[in-house]
Amino acid sequence: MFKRTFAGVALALAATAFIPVQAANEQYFPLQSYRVGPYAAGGTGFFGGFIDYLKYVNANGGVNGVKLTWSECETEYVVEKGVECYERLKKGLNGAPAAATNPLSVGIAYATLDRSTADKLPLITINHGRTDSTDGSVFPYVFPLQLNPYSEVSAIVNWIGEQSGGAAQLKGKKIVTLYHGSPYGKETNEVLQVLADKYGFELTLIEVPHPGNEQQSQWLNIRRLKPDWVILRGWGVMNPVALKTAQKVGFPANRIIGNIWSNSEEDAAPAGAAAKGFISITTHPSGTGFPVLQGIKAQVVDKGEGDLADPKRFGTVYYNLGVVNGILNVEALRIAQEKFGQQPLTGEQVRWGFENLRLDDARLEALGAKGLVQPLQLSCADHEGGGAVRFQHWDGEKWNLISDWVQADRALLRPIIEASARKYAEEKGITPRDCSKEG
Amino acid sequence: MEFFFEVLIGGLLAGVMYSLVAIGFVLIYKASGVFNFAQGAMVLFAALTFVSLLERGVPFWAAFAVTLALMVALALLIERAVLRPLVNRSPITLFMATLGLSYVIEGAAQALWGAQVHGLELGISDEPLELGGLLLSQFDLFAAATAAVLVIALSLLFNRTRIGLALRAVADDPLAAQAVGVRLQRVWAVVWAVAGFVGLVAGLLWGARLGVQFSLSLVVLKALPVLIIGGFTSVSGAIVGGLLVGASEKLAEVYLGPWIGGGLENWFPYVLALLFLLVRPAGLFGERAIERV
Amino acid sequence: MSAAALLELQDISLSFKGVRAISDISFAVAEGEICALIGPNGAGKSSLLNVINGVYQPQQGLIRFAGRECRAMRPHDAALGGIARTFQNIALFKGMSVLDNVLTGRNLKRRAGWLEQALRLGRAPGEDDRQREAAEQVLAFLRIQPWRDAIVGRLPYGLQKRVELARALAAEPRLLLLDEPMAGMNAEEKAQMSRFILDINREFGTTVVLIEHDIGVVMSLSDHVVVLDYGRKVGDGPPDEVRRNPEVIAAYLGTRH
Amino acid sequence: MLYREAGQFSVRYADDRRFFRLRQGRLGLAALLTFAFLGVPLLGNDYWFSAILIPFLVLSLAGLGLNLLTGYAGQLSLGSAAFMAVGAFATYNFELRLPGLPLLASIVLGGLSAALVAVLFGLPSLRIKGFYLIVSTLAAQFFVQWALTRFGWFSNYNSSGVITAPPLQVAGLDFSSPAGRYLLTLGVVSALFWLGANLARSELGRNWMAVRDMDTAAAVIGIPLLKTKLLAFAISGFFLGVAGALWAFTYLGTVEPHGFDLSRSFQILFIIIIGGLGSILGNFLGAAFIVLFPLLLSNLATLLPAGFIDAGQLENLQKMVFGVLIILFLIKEPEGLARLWQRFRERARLWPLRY
Repeated sequence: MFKRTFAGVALALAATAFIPVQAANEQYFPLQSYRVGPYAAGGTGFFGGFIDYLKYVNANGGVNGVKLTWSECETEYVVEKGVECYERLKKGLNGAPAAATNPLSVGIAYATLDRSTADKLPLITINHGRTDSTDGSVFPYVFPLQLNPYSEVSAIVNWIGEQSGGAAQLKGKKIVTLYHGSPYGKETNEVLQVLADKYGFELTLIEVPHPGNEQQSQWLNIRRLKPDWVILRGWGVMNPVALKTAQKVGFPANRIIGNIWSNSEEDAAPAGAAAKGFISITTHPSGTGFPVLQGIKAQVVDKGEGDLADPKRFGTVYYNLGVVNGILNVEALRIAQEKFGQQPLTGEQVRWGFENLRLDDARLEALGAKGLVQPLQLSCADHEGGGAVRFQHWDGEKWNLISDWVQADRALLRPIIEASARKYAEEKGITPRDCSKEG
Repeated sequence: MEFFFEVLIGGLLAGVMYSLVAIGFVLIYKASGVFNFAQGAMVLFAALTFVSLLERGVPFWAAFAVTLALMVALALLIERAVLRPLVNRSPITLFMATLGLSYVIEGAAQALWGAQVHGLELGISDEPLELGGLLLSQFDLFAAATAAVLVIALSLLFNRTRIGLALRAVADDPLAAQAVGVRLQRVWAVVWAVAGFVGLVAGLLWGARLGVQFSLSLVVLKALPVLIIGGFTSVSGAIVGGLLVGASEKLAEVYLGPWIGGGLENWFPYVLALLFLLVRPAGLFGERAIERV
Repeated sequence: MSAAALLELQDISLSFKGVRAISDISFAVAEGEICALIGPNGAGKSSLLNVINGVYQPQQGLIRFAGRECRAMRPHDAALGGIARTFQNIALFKGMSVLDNVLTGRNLKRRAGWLEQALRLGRAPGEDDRQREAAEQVLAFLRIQPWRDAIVGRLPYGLQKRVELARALAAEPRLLLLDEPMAGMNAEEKAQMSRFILDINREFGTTVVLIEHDIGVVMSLSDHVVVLDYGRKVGDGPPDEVRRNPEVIAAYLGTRH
Repeated sequence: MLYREAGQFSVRYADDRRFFRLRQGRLGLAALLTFAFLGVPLLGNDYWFSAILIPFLVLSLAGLGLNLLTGYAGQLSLGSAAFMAVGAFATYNFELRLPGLPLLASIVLGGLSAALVAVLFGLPSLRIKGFYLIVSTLAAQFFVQWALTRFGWFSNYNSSGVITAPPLQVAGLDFSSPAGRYLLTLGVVSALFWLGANLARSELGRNWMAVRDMDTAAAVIGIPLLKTKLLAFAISGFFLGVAGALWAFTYLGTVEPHGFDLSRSFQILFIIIIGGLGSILGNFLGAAFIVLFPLLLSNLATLLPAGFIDAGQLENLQKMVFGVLIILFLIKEPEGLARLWQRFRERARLWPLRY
């Protein structure tokens, strides 16, 4: 019996290794999605929104007549599965070349970083990833679009300053950052310290061990410190538990600011009443009012072709992030087509599109995404492009926006990013591109 | 000093939550000598089923009853499909089998009910309670009371009923118990079912604390050191072990954390358990067997 | 006590959690003799063997083996000193072949280190051959070569007993402790096992201490009999003498005093 | 008739000690190695190297490491991933901080560091028996992961705690292409399997099994328990450490401490349960199974009409099937795939005649 199983495995693998090649007027998106495992809530929302947007573009004639195709490979948020998926899907599908990969996982992004560069296939890490990959001269194929982790905390500090009546008022304020005990959680500690030194606020860093389902001692500590604000840098189960424990020790939810991965319905709702008043940042507000979401609703979801298993999640934070991600990918494609012709493009050509991605208010208006996507301009040196967030607060049922776009202090962060990128280049023996010569 | 007591009390109450999971382990270990790693998966399964039923409009008590019935059915199935064929095998083999079992249950729970995160409200407010300047959590007090009721109910079950007598006989000497007419399979089934019930209670309380989701099955990792310290065979050991682990890990986090770095709660209980084992190799309440050759 | 004593026990007492298993037992075993420990169940015979090779540590008393004196043995020291044994309930390595079981018995005869062996360097290959040779001799001596490659756990009981003896013998012991080597055997098997024990004693000069219930076998096999009852020694001497000892008779017939 | 043994006699003890007593077996192994070293690099593609063959080899090695400890010496461990992590991070640091040190030397030193850590957490094994020991190995699992995340020094103060592969050069040759990484992995794994198989059949291997089967009896015949157990931990740790270094550098090219979490330890345990406890061959079979089975399932699903079964359910199904298989193997065939293979070979020996 087992012999037969192995024979079967070999056959099936052989079948995938030799896909018949036929030319088609299609552009392919390899999706390293995750719909099970501990982070499934994020995966199903994000990839649901992404796929629905691609369907929406197709329903409107594709990108200048080029149809979009995609196929999924389940990663379960596990690095080696992500790598396997990458290797399996990178060649394209039925002759349609791959445009870019969007793994939505720091671990997978790191593991496919070198491969992406070698294979000349853009790696999109929207709102996450290596901060120093913002420096496109060292990381030509990596794009931490919209918001890297440093910008994230800088924007939060700026907003706290605004709330206190100006940055000068930050002096002497007490801010606690409660972070997930993982590389992701620690990533911003250094920069927070830089900001604390600059603005003179008192910073306390408190770690919550993974997965974060027990935070009693951390919150008792916070209660004792009586901070003005708590920045919650959480992930998964840590977020609702943080809110519940805050309530338990009597710390007000409206003094807690969730970061970009603590900002979804799935983070707040399980905490029930304890979450009421919780504030978080977002680059992708929830809601169904944006014209582009109405379009998706009319042309995809209402036709029964929506990707979400649970239709109630339409317009939620993760779903909208998927839509935003779809918009950015497709726009990059469109811009690249202007240069390389209206046909399926190679990853290298798509990369040019990303590097020259520019979304101003007029374009966003035309896309029906004003307020959903921030104005953005990328370049060879700057692979992030935006660096702004909006603030929202949880009323117990849903998120409500409470601010317009708040900018990060990107000029302050840039030297730190460049230094880190330089160190990486040295370690790896990379000669950075000269961005002044890029067109 | 006030802060110290707050941390201590918070730790003790968190420890009660660990004990709740550990009790399920103890029951199964006593009856069938199995170290049931799948207990965490059972907690997840119970909570997920309950919450999903609730969300589909089933009333609270009906959902409770249906979930309980499902847990019992699951327990019977495990007894028949896993335990019986593995009878007389080494404890390590049994342990590995329950590892496999936890995969099956986790997979099944998610296949049935999906992977979303659910909120669970038991209707217990968790506004903090100030008592003599000390902060107390209503919810944790409620959990502690539940645990107390559970322990009393269990001890009544074991000491006052026929099945309890049979269980104690089996725990003492399975062969002798069989010889005097105790039906081993029936005892196992009952115990697994009771463990399923304990899992349900633990699942509800933990679910209300954390939200019902995948990582609920990770509570098993918190229960393990509790068991080691308390001994595998003693319900009161599980309680004491839980209190000890809860209190010490919180105190360590608060007072040791600043020195060697925070976030040590994951490994601290294990190191504590290890030290305990070096002093008392069979736990606080277990007895060391004399080796006969 | 004779000067030629290989093993000497002095006032040994052992208790488990306050329950006395052995009280104040002293006796000596001369080099080259076969000594039998007899007595009813629970008399402390196995415990005494366990004390001799260090599985149990007595609370009181002295053990003198091959001229060296100590309060308590440790299993490893006992093995180093040349004490080998078999167990009442066979304690073979059930997952291993007969040959491998016997080879484990020779682990103290090795000189090559583990790394040498793993890399097959230096002394290892030659030594492998010599150990194998020695093991083969033991297998031949006990006539179990045909089962050389069989997994021990799958062999019948009588053969397992013999393999266990082979493993003990492979260590080339000075003192061999046998805990009921003939338990559960039929008359024919018992006769064969007795033969082996006598041969071991004669050919290699190995001193033997054995526990046996079959009085007939004991009387014909042993040079020296020690009788235990309720953890005390009630008789000690040549078989004929012990047979006539009234206390021994009482112990065996059950008339208590 | 293929497997005819007639006329093949062992005339020296050394003949008997060979891995394969039969000429067919030896020829088969030689053919397999030739194919693996020469054939595969010519025939394979990136996908096969990067997604199948390299992880398969590395996991086989990790399986061997755990098998020596659990399958041979009988000490259950749930900390395999921690020892892999130590190997990976130590190798990285040796490479980083001792410039000019050859890559292979760094890997060996990384393995030795893992061995040291393994011994440390193996120390309680003398006093703690059976599955009480999992506490010690779990302590290792959680502590190592915490320490590697906690102290930036280990990852050279990378803000994300992620380490990336040094240049893969051995003796001046560059091994960074997929085929090169495969060959490098294959070379290291083959060498260590040779060593592991030798160990398992040496006196130390017998002592391990003796301790596993009956430690009192082992002590009585003079096997030093502490030394034997600690050597099992050390050698297992070494193998796992090297496997960790390969995992980080020839397979993924990068790794964070979280990549060596408890589920990785479970995965390695499953490899040896499915492959066969106490078997050398079983590590390959188990690793092959664990790498190929999920791929088979997901590939089969792509052949089905779209929407027939969604990826999520497939993953749940896979998880359940894994669990069921573990239980089935433990019930029906505790010696795993290796035993099934052995049966198959015994039948092949008689083929075409039944008796």
